[in-house]
Amino acid sequence: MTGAELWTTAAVFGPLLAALVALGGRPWTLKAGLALGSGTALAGSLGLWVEVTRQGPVRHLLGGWGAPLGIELWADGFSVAMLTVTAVVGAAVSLYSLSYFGDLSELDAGASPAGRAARYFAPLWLLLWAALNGIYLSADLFNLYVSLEILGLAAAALVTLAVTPKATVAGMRYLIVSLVGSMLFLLGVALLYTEFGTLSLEELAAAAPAGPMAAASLALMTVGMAAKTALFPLHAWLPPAHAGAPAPASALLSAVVVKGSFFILVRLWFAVYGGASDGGLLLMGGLGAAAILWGSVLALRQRSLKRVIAYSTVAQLGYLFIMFPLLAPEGLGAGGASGPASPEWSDDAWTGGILLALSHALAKAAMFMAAGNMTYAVARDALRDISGVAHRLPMSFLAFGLGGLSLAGLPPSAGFVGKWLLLREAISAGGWFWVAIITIGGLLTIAYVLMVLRHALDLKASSGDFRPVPKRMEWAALLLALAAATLGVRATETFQILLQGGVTPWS
Amino acid sequence: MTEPLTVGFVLDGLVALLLVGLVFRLLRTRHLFEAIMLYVAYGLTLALAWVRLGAPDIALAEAALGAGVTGALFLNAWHRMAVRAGADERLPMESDP
Amino acid sequence: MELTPLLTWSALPLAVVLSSFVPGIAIMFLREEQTRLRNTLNMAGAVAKVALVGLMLQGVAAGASYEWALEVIPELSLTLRGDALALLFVTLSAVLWLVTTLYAIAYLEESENRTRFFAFFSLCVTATTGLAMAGDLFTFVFFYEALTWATYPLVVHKGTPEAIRAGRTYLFYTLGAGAILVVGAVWFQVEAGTVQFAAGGVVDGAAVAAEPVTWAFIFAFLLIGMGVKSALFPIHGWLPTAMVAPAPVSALLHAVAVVKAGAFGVTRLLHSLFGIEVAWEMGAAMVVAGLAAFTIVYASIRALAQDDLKKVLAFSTVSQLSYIALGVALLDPLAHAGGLVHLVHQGIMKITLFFCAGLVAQTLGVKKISQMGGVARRMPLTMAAFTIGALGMIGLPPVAGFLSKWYLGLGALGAGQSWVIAVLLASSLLNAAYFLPILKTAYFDEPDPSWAEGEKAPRPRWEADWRMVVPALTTAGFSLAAGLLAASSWSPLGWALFIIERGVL
Amino acid sequence: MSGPTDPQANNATGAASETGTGVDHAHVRPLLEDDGSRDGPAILTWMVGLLLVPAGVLLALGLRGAADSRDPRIPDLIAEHLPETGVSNPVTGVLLNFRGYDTLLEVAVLVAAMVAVWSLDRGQRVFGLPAGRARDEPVLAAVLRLAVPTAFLTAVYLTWLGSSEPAGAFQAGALLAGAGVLLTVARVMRPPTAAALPVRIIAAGGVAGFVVVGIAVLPFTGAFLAYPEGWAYPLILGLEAALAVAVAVILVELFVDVPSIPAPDSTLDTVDPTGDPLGRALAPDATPPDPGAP
Amino acid sequence: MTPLDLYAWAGVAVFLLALHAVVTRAHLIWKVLGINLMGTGVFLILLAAPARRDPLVADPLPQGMVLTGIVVAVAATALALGMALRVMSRTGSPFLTVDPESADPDPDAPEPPS
Repeated sequence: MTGAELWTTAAVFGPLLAALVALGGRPWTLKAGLALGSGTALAGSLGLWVEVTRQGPVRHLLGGWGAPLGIELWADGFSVAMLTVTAVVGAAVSLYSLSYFGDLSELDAGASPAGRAARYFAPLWLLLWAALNGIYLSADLFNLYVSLEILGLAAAALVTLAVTPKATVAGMRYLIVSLVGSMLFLLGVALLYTEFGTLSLEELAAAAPAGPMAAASLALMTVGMAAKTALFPLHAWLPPAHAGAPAPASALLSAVVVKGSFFILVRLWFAVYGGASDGGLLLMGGLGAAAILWGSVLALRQRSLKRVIAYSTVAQLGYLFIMFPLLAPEGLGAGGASGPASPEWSDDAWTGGILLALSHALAKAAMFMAAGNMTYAVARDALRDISGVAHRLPMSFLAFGLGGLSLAGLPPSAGFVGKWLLLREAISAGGWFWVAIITIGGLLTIAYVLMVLRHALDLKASSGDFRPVPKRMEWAALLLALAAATLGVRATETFQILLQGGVTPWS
Repeated sequence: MTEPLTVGFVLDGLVALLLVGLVFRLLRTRHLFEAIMLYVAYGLTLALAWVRLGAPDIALAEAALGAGVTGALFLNAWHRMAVRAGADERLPMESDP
Repeated sequence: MELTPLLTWSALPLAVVLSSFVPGIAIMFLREEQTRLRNTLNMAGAVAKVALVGLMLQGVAAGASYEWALEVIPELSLTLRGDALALLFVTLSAVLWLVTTLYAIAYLEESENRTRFFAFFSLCVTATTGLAMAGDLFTFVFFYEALTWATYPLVVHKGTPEAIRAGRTYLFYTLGAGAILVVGAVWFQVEAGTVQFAAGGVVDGAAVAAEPVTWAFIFAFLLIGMGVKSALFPIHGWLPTAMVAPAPVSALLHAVAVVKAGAFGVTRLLHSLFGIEVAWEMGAAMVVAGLAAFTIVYASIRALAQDDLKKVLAFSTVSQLSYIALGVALLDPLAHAGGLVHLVHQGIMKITLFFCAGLVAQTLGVKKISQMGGVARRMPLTMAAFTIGALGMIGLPPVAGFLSKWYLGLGALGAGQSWVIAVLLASSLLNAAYFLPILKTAYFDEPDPSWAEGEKAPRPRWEADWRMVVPALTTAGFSLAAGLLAASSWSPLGWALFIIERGVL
Repeated sequence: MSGPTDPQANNATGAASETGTGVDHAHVRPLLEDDGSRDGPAILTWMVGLLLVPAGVLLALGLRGAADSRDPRIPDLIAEHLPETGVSNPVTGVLLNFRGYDTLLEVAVLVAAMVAVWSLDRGQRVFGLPAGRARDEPVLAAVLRLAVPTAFLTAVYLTWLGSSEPAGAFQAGALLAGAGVLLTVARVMRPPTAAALPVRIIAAGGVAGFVVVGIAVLPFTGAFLAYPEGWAYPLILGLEAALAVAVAVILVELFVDVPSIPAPDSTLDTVDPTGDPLGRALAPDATPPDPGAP
Repeated sequence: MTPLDLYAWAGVAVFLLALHAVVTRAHLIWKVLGINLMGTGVFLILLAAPARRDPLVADPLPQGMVLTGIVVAVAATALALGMALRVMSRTGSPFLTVDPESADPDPDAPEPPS
């Protein structure tokens, strides 16, 4: 039994067992569950980080069966990076949630919504965590579908933990979009199985799918995953859901949950379909650019703190899709989907794009927790009501600012390094449209981050009473923001591990 | 290559048509109860289709879970809504303990 | 002069940067009322920085070299190199940070949010020292952009709507140009293959000749990025509006740290990236020289029309900064020496003027020149320092300003650009035109009623808080010393000539 | 518990607040019927329709093309490796041996749905017919005596049969659930609510069993859920039994804990929409800061 | 034209009808019904389309997938119904009332002081 089997088992089944422990209903079971889940996820991802750095991508044949029959867990650079950032953000938010839901000792058996939220946040989140880790490691199409279902159900339930009618409607809309997305994905899986007779991503990559059926399947799966990732035209559900949910849930939804379906999209488009088609890549990039502009403009118009950050998620996700056209700068002609040798993928675009995904996860979680602290303190969500909070919550204010820097791509932050890499690829490929979009996006991000900071800095302290915010909640937000900053100062290890297996691990 | 017009082929044709017809009717109705009943009927027809496609396990599961449990879930929800709408006091589920 | 370096620890530059970063972060976690701890932390950091810089000065003079690098991603790393050119700017920042901290502690005695103020104040100095010692364009841009956002809380410190508006204009200019700078820097790395700074430039003339348009664009992007902070026309607008910030901010940041970062950037652009010969062949250096000359004259004219004292000083800064740009853009080593030394001279003279402006505003509430009648009688020491600074600005001999203009003139003749002499003379006259009336009203006019009535209280021994008057007098002293002792090799001029002779530029 | 009359007379449905005497179906329409008035413009419906029809035709033709030459290799592979799985029913072989991980995640989906439904509303203490009527319903009593025992018996048989004939844990679980709901509605069995610990243990038992077995075999066979030689059949049977019971309990839970309208804690409807997501008051006696925090 | 094609086409028809209903019908319960029907449509395609033709050979892998799919569909339907009832209890109507993509800002947030 090599290390790979052990660490992949820990990463996926650790949080799953922890979720069952957290169902115990006693305060200590919640703490034990979250601790067990965070511990196993961190151990699994760091163990895999060492394995993959040492010997490249590793696999774990579940049930001992080979590819067509059994399911394979596959860990390469991209999956390990996502696992690790999910573990770091997950551990911090779990710590945050223990204080956010108040004193767990008087769990009133779920009578009041606050009691139910305190009781059921941990099991739902741990199930979600297991599903996410499952998605990052799975190399089997149908297995991805089942993990996506767990993701969809648990995430929608996290939104409806909130009591306001707006959050309930947002949760319902999120569940419907999520289920429709999964169904479209499943139809795509059915078409691929009909055409190629296998569910294993590796075998599909070897078969280099290219026919009309393969294209239809990719289109279906892309629409399904784009709905779950809230890519531009299908983003309407995200802002009310992420803004309405309780703070720890919003942090998780925006930082890590939307990354799960993004991961699947990248795997399908590049690892399995070898880039699919130039037109397709341009379309995805174009939608990404539209998402940046639309999301930022709407973020500037919002008057409630968490809706600004939610629209910021819509915008920042756009950046991740700008990576698509930049990955094959000279187009796929050079031995693209048809040719056996995959085209020369640009390392800059790959590492830059994924680094932006990692930095967005860290920074967005920090910003939502910081915003959660401010709304927790004054129990009001409107920008006007959080004026003067900065003086009483300096650490949350600092966490929000640092997170904003990372989103805007200002040093010191991982966002800055990611943007530098993306710009370097765009300029060397002569993609001046992308250069303009990346730059304008950064400036718009600074605009709405400053809008919030100015309200928080506003000197007239709000008159309403002020609920003291537990120090642990402020530390959780600040630590993640500092992680985003330090990743901007030292990203060599991340850069190198992302090249293990790279864009097309199975070609 | 056209199949000879065997009985099996006609049966499959009818089942397929019935499936699509039920769905079309179900999604067009005004009354929720009618839709749920059509859904149960659809579930059972689908079980028949699975048998025709050589999947007995799925037929049993579809009948038990698809038509049975899911249909019952919808009826349960319908009842909650009926109680809410004050329409059906014959079966007030939550009477006093 | 046989000197053995006292300390050859290669990570000394990192220590210099951390000496203001660590107190900055520590202060951020202090509560508002822990004043004494905050002040001691601040002063300790300032003294430590000056000491470390002194050690490095001695080391570099004796031939040692200091370089520290942290790899961020495979071929991009944060490199801090303590060469002679970097030290010129680092010494200036370190010494003036120490002086300004003392001044700021007194100036902000009763205002709130001082924890946030001093934390971001230290972070700004960290960013300045970082970009001064940057060994490559990536590190330079890294600290340059960090300086932008670190300065914002200081500009909006007062929180008044006017301050917030000034902050917005400041960010609009600096962040907009910053984004262009990043694009330019990445483009430079793509075209030139490296971002390292090297004496004499890394770009070879043939490549530039091959694709003149691309390189022209790259130079333009980088110039816009550097130019915004060195207040070149037309992107100088933010500096006068940023005067709404408290006096210590105007003094250190808008006389030394932020604006010099821009001027230093232009120097790096012309000498360490393109190399002055290649820049001159491209005609880019000529553009910079022309732009600088125009800014010198234009800003001086605008200064004439100002009544607010700090606005006058702001426009004077805009014009003085362009002396540096003009100096380094010409093709003659003496002009380079003149430009570089003016970087120090302008710093010490302008900070004196801002100190005095702050003193006058704080003690007598006088902000306008029209109200400055007879101030010298009430505050002789402050006005004495102000006079030294003003004379230096005009370029009269005993004060340091004269030397920079002298060398600029020599350089211009050497480079065959005689029109520069006319610009120097014109600007000197204009400087005189807006500084002398201030001195006249201060010394010879009757005490202006606006501040005179309030003068019942007995005058304190040091005419105002000593912790503010002493810094003003020290920097005035520096200005005089830099002028009188210019011959010694330890003077700013000596060090500038040492840089030229050592070929570090 | 409030009877059919609901305390909120003024909500959007305008439900008549008088008791259910002369029931006219006017106010029933909004919930139980949908005349399509809220469905958005007809033009939009037609456009979506026009968009989907050609897609359907293309998809159908695509599926039809190359249909004759389709020769999936999976059935032969499964037939070849079936003896090693310890079961003779290929579907059970796929579900519990070849792709055991999928079935594990599938039960995890059920657990997730159960927990999610618990989090929606306060557990119902009362479910089923009014006490009086349950006892004197002759037909119900007869059905119970006939249906429930046979259901249990068939369920056990189906679980046992699953390894060789087309049957299995999920079908058995559904049957058990049906019997469970019948008993609860007839007030023979108290509704298993979220609070009860045995409910949680059995419900979580399915997933826990899978994970424990999977990890237990890891050191021996070097892979998660790879049954060692000879152990396949007993382990699969054990897992199937645990699955059947777990699925049954979860399905009954999903029935009983469906939120009722209006929600018992409906007073919170008047919660300030821009306030605390969990409706917690800001009052000074608000939850004291976490004792653990410094 | 074998029976398999019939069922495959029936699957496609059911899937698209259901998708159309989910998108256009406003009533929540119809949307949940639609999602369920979309699932069964895909299962029909999954079992009919890839099957080997001449000797009709039952392929156990899709059957395993469909069984898992049915159980997952039950779970998803139960939660969707629960949430729909929660929406009805919170907003009193079986429709998703609050307009999500209101270009204008959050309707509930109070007006800023001009």
